[in-house]
Amino acid sequence: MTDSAEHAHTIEALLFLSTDPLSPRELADATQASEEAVAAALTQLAEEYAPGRRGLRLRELAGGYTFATDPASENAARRLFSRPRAFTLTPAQAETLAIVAYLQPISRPEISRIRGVSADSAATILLERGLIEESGRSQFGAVLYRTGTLFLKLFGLRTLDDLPDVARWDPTPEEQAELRDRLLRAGEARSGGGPGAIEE
Amino acid sequence: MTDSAEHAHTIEALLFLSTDPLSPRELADATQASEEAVAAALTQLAEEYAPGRRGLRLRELAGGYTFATDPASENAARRLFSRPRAFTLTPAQAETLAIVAYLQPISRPEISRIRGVSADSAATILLERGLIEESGRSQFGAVLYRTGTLFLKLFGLRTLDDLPDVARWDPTPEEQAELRDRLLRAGEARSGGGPGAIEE
Amino acid sequence: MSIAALDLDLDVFTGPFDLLLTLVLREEIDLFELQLADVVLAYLDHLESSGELDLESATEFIVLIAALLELKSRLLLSGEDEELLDLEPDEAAEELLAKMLDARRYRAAAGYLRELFAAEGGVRFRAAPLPEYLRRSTEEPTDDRSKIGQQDPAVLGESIGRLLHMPPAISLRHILVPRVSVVARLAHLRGLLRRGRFSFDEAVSGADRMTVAVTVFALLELYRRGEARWDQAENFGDISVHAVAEPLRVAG
Repeated sequence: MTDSAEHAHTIEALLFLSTDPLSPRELADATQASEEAVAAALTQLAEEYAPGRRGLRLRELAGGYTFATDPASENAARRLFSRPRAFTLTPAQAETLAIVAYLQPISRPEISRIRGVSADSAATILLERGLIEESGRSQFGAVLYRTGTLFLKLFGLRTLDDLPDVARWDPTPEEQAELRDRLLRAGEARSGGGPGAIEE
Repeated sequence: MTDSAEHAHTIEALLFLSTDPLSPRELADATQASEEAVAAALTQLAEEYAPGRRGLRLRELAGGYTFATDPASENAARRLFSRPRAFTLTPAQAETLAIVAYLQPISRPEISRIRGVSADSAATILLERGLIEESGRSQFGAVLYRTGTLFLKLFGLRTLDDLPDVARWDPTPEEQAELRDRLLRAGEARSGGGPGAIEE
Repeated sequence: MSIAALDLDLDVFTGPFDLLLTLVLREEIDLFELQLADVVLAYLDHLESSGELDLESATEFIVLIAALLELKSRLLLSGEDEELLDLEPDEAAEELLAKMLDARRYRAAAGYLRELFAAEGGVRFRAAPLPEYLRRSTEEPTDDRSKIGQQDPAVLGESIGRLLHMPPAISLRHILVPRVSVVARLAHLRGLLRRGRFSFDEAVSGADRMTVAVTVFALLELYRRGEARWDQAENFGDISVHAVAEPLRVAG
């Protein structure tokens, strides 16, 4: 067996043992090898564990590498462990998570302000599930939140930079202009409204 | 890909996920296949994961099958996992540890009241790391916590009397009330627990 | 009885009215889930069982329930802010537009995240404890301090100092102190009634919304006591109020 094959085997074992994704730097330190050697071993493993070739896949997630199951085994896993792989995400939780993901670190009052409704119960559930975590306090003493490794892992992201620019969901300038017009008309109507609006 | 290859992949995925060895019976139930099919898949996997061929081995243990790492990776694993990591306290952990250090013995509910948010996950991690430990129960039956020897060593303190004087960081040093009472009041104001925070 | 002690038994809350108010202001109770009509009904029940109308506490109740209604309607109108009311219409529109864009942006981002999450459906990770030989406390003290990362005790003092900071208090002053009472508005209406007839618009000209609301209540009280009746020619039209003693002709 060649040294490089042995090196790849060691990395395979480390990835199997670790719950968190391992970065090339950590793998290089642990195997006392160069990052180039680690990169070569990872390339080899990626090929061996390419989709469809085994029951596992090598994934690059949350700033490192990790093994994950092929989704084809999900039904069997569900029968064996008699529970779904993960939770469901309600729209309120998804919205709160999106705000934290894009604007972190951010406090609950700020999240509520953006949503227009309280984000407390959604934030509490996201915290319990480990999708968001505390990240210090604001100058007013409010706890700030950020997303953690689990978020990147479960959403298949390598880093937060993999998230698309939020601006991509903005309406077109024409739509914005129309929206502005409508708001302006509503505002004028309101400032002209008097107590006559009170019904008996 | 043949059905039997797919079946072997699913079994590979289940063995990867399971913490405990899985019996052929369990694998047959989960994959809705005959025990013969499972035996064939296990034979195939045993060959693919024969000693020296990968970083993992398929092992038969306690009437079941499980993956284990190749002993050749042991040194690297030790370097990765047993290496004393330069551990850093998260802000939530630092707050929780500080509260225990200054107010010990103290219960979790009280820590949460001071923080204004739950201290459960931080307290659990501090316990796991041995920085805090249980110290009897309060009159209401809640577990009390105190710091231990490891805490003193890590922070370079001979006794708890060596803890720095809080006065240096105290925003209102002129206040005479006890530290515990003042912390509880500020915490309740932060979380909205008591009427003290409401001006009328 | 002070209105603060009014006992409520609602779907989302059981307890005194003042506690409900506090919890709503602190967003511990979602105003969306609170049926304000139920609160009003509870108050009316209370009035009925006590058999008397204490005008002071009635004033207090109206002011508070009006404040809650205003708060709720603002929430329903996609998070309009108090400051918006003081802005020029175009400024207010800009501000509102910015808020709507923000909310819309993150709603769309949420949809994207849910898609990502669904696409990762069926992917599982291994989460097993480390084998025995690797399970050794990673923070065991060794002689080499640099290895375990000596901690600075100042971190602890700073944390306590931060926790001693009192957050800015929530002020309820603007709603707990009624600027206008039913008694005062009753006196005002009775003064106008001496003329025999007056217009409601006139009675509340220049008044703020709270005063208008309390005046409506005072008017209802005059009606209940049989001192006044009113008519309104058309929806949203002016309300004409007249003393009952006067021979009346009801239009519409």
